Amino acid sequence: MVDLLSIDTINFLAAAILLVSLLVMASTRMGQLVRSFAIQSIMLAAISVVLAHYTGSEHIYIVAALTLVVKGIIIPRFLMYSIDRLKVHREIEPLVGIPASLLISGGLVIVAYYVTEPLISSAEAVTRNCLAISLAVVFIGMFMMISRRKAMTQMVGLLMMENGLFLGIISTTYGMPLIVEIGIFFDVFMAVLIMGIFAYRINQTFETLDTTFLRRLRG
Amino acid sequence: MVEILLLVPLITALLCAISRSERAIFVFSVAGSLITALVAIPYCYQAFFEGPVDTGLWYLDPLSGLFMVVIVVITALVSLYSVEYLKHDRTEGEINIKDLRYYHALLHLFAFSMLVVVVVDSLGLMWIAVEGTTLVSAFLVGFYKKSEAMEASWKYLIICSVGITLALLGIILLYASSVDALGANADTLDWSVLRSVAGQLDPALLKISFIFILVGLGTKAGLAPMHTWLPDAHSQAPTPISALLSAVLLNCAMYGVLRVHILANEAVPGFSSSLLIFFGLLSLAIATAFILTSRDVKRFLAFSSVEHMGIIALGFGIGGPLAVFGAVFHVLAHSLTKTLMFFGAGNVIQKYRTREMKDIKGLGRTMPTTAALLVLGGAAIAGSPPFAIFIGELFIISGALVQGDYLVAGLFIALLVIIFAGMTYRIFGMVSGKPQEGLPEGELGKLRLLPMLFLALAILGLGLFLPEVVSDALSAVVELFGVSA
Amino acid sequence: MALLLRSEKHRVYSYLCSAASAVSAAFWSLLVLLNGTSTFVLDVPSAMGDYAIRLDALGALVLLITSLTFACVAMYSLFSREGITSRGASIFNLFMLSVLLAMVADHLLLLLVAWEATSLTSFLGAWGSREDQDTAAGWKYLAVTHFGAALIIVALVFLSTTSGEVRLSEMHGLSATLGPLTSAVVILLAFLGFGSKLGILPLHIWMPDLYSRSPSTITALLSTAASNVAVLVLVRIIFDMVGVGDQHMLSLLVMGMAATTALWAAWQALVQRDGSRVLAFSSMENMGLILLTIGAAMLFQSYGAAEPAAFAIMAAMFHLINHTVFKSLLLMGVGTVRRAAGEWDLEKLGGLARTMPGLSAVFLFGTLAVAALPPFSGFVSEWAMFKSLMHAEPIADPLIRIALPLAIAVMALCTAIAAAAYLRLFGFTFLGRPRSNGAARPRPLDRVEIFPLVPLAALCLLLGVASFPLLEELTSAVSPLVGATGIQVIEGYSINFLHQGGLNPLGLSALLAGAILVVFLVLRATGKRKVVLGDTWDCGTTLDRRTQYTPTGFSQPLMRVFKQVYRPHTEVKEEPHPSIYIRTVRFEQALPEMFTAHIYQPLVAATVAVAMRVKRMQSGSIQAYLAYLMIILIVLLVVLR
Amino acid sequence: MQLSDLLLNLAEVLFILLSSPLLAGVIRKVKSWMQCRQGPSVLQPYRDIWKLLHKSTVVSKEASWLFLIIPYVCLGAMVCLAMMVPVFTTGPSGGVGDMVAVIYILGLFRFMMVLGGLEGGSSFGGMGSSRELMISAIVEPTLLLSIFSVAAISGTTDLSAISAHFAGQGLSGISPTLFLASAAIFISLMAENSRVPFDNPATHLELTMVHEGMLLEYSGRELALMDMASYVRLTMFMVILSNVFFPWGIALGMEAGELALGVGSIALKLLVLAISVALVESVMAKMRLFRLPNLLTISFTLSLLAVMSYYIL
Repeated sequence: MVDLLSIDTINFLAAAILLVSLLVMASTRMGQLVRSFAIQSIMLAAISVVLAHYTGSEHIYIVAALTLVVKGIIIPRFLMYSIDRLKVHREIEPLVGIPASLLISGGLVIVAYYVTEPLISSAEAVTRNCLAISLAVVFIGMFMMISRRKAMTQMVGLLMMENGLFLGIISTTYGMPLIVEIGIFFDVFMAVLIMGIFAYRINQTFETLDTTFLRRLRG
Repeated sequence: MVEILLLVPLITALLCAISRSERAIFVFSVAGSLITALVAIPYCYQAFFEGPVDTGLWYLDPLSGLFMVVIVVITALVSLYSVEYLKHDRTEGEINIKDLRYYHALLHLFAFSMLVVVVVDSLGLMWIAVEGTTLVSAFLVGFYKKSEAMEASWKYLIICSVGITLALLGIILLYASSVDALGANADTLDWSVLRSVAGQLDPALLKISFIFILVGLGTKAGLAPMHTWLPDAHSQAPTPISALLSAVLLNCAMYGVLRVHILANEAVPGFSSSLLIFFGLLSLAIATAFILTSRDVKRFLAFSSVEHMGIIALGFGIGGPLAVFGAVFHVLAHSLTKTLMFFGAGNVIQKYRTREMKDIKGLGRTMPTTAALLVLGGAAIAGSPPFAIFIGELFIISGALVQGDYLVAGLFIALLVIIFAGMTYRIFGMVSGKPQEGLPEGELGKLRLLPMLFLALAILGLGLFLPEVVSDALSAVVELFGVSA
Repeated sequence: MALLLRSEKHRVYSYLCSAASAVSAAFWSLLVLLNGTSTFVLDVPSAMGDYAIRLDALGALVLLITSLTFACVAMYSLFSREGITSRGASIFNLFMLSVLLAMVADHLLLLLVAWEATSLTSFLGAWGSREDQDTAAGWKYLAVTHFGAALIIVALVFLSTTSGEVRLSEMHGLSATLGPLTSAVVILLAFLGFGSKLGILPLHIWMPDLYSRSPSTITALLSTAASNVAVLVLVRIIFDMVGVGDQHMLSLLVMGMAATTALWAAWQALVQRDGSRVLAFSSMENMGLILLTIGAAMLFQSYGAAEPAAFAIMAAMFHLINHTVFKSLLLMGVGTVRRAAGEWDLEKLGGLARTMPGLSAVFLFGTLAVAALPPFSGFVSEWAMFKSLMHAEPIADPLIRIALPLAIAVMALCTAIAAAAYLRLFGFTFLGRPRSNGAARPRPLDRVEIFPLVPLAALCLLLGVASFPLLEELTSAVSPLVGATGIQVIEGYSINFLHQGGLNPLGLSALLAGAILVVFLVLRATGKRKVVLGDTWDCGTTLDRRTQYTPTGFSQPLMRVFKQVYRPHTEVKEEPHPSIYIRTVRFEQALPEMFTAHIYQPLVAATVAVAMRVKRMQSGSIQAYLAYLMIILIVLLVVLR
Repeated sequence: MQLSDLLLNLAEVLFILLSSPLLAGVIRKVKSWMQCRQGPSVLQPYRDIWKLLHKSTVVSKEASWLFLIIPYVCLGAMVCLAMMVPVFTTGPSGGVGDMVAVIYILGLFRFMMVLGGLEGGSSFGGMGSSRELMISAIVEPTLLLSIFSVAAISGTTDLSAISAHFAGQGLSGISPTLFLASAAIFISLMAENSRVPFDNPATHLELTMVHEGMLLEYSGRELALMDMASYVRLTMFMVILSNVFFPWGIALGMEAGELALGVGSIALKLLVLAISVALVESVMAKMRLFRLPNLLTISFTLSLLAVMSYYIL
């Protein structure tokens, strides 16, 4: 029972996620960055709900709930808290100018589609462009970490890559075994916590979160 | 029953965390690692000789047996060595009792997470364990509160997390490629299941997933362009930890790559091998450049780990009974020799209080035993014959020659000779010459020489003789790669 | 089998046992000579099956002489307190163990391990117990020999994989299976690999430095035992394992390289200032000659003339054996001189014959042998090598007709120049007036120090005078290598091959001794005469330390004759002097190290430059590292889609 | 070796020993005639040696134990050389050594003489020795190469066999190789025995003397021995030159007639050679030391051409 409505909604939401990640690339303020990450996670939860309904496997509902709670609310809250605590300079000084990074993200999306093009012919309808979009979001997340100075933006970049990953998981495999899903959630959460601790320590020793100062170990 | 093996390090970690006195921490830590070793022996024996142990969650086959041996032996030696190493640091006043407790607990947690990587059947769980090792070891890298340590741990954390995320994407694609072969049921991520159905995996998806996994886990394994975190992490971490990192952690990441390489070799023969050869040679070339020009002794050893990981990847890439046997033997030989070298470097750094190789002179007079062991280790790590690494390299070269790809063999030998020259120059430069004035003679402690002596004898023994037990175990591993040993 | 005791503690005890083990090795080789090859398969499991050792007639002969030299060197280091530390003693034992193992190794892996172990232990021995401890000399040695070992590994692995054998003795005539091109490549690789230890031209840079700055016991063993192993295994590989087939061009290449090495070494030996550097170049020159003769044997074999090839190899091996004896004698002699006079520079020695007559006599024996003068062993083997080159008649090919005379010309030229170099070495160390306080009042040598050198000197003379049993054994050992059956080299008492003019060493030396005796007796009969001690004819000026010829001055005419070869940088500076009548002029002359300057230094500089450029990759910025990750990922994905 | 061969050999040796001073006297006589002066009598060398034998020897304090042994070894070597080389007959030369051995014995003689030069530590000796080595470094290869060419033609390097081979062929044996080889050997004869173009045997001026410089330290009996040895060397060179390149008239068998012919022919040839050497000496002036290598390289190339010509022609 190919439910056309759900496929369209999934595609729409996937496209929305891609749009948000491009929005993140364009954001110049730290708060704006975190908020758009939160929106992206919420959309991801929505997709998983629709997919659960479409495929009828219950445990995806749990996953969706987890995404909504952990990624949608707790992590952004934690990020905003640490931004305030560390009195991080709100302005994001990008290494690569905003217009240039947007162009490159566009290029990355094209590359993602080019790479997944042979797979799409064999995959099912639903997963057809979700896989490409997940790959694109992963690439953009990575590029985000490369092109921004602040340690915080690197954390957010990593989380965006995780979101892209989740989109991939849901679209191709309709949810991996539950233990694995929960394990991944737990790991992502731990990673964010530990990065927060390290960011705090770096801020203490270097008085700034600007990773371009971290250049003492050479050669 | 595999749980017991995993529980022991956890308990030791807990005990170390809560024990009050310094002595108690040391006793718990060393005892814990020895017990883990004892418990691991029957499992390894089972894994090597009585066929794979497959109990749903856990899966033990000769490959995991080999890596388990490496993990357990090296962890025991590292905990033994770090007793005196940290005692010296305490006397120097660099760390307090809390840090000591914290260090030993994390050490055993690190060992636990690596054991899980090797033991678990499902690739997803394996991924989680690898992520766990990164998180735990990030703290260990940032153990000293200096700014360089912070920088090194941050870089380590970020680059490895990115790498691992890509690896997860690879695993997902692998899972996707197995969907049409096994149908969309739940537990298709178990390696044993995938192994049985490897022939029908979707080749296009498999190729892309192998690329992601190789780049992702390759970052953790220190293969060439992704190795950038390795020298920083190894030079800033406490020396026993950098020994553990380069001798064991890199191998665990390589273990993951090899698991998928076995699958990919079935479905898309030749694709993964040529990739491994490419990365092997690339890491060898880049490591050569850095070995010739590095000044810090621990960065020098870190780059030699990149070089040896390249050799192992090259060995598995070339394939064929000889080369794979060489690569498997090289895993064992490299971890033993690299630990010996790091222990030696540890002694030297604590004595001379500097890591710059040009300031370390006259080691032969100030610390004769360490100098002798360092010379042995140096000759071994550079690949001169009476030691184990030479045997590994010899087998890989003969495997390459038998396969007929002379260009690879020629490049391999040329780079090896350059590295040999660079390494011996550095190491013998350190040992000879006159030491600076006012440096007290004599070793720092007797206990730390014990593990070094054991390692030196082990690599010399492995170099000259190969007892039946070891050769049967290794050929069992080689069979796994679908190659008649 | 030589049971080696690697004892750390008692230096005396360890040297005694090394001498004992050397003698036992000699007995074993005698045993083998009597009743054919003996093969043992040790049940020690190694990565490629069980290790095995095997000693055939040829190996036994070389082993016999090498172990005798080992015994003498061990006794020498015992008495002369050189290599005093117990560590030095244990390294000496290890070195002996690895050389003996390499010589008898029949298993591929055992040979490779023993071969590199020799270079490692000799490096440790040479570098470990030295005063100024500069690693450059030792390190160059290690790096070059390791490069050689890598070549050998490739060659041997090729052989073992094509023949499927791991035992060296089972591989015969593989050139058929390998095909002409690959067998030529294998032979060339083996030649260069072993050549790195023998000092073939491009790979010789380590030899002079190592010889000049390490204890004489280690250099004595290195130049004799290690070169024996190299030549022995090389001959086995070329003639027995691979077989020469019709590789004319390859043999000419081998001859060319050997000839240039010999000539270059002879020229360099003439101008060195340090005694052991002269001997280093002399080892190079002798090895060059040996390899030239082996190259000629390959040439004959490639034209199918088995008998001349067998005679040529026999001559080469005989010269190798003689070389072992006199080279170790000379090196130990130079070591004793350096220790007694405290000077290593020839310019500062001189006049030691009067203060150390015993040593100078023994050293004279060695010099006469190495300069190939009649009654001594060097002459007989050099004569044999000349004769082996003169057998060109059976081969009508014009290529040979030109190659052999050229080879003879080169050989003659470098023996003449080398004789001049050795004469300079002996003359300016022992004769004339002492040129420094150390040489004037050397530390008195007690009787026992020269004791180990005497048997070697006696052996030099014995091998020269009565070498028939050895030659017969050698011919019978060598001919199976080349497939020549029962060639007749010894007729009655004279070595007369294919009756093209023979030499009767026994007769010749008897004649020479008899003539000298007769002259002495006749003159004694013409009555007593007074011997007055005056001072050297000095036409008025009082002679002091500086008014006599110096070794550099001695080699000046020859240097001017061969100026293009040396290309000396001469610099004449005129220093300002207050009074206009006096002009002080400084003359400086430096001989450039041709090979290091033109080949090795640019090579090393280029590699370091490339390394520096690659080093910039580790720039420290985390963004750059992530960028590498992303680029490699995208490139792979796009390329391998 | 029957008794008769032994006796014949001894006769040859005695003949050489007696005739060599005579030859030196003849060369001096012819040179003085060329300079239209009367010159010392032909027997003067005999008288010098006899006088020196009875003089006392002065040995320098700085000379080592080797100093007194060297003269005996030198003359002994030359006597041994005399026994090895066929003089009258090609018969009993003893088969002890061939041409290569002969050259090496000459090498031994030169080696010892140079050592003698370095003995006293005087700069004249050192200068003489270093120059002697410069010359001999090129002469020895020339000798060996010419031997090789002759051996290639006659198939053996044994002296008596060579001369028997050429004697049997008579005039038909002349070939360009032989001519080139004999020219090369003649030049090396002049070089080795320090005749004029290379070195002036008459004077003691340090700039010119090579051979004399080495003998400077010797006196009395030792000097006599060394002089005798160099005379014998000169004669041996001439005997080798004549017996190898123009062996006609040498006795092949043992009959008295042939022997007499052999003795006559060798005496005649030695005389002719002595005169030619003297003529060359008086015609040419002594060359500057560092122009000698050019002349020596000419002789080296001559011998190389000799070898090549045998193979190419």
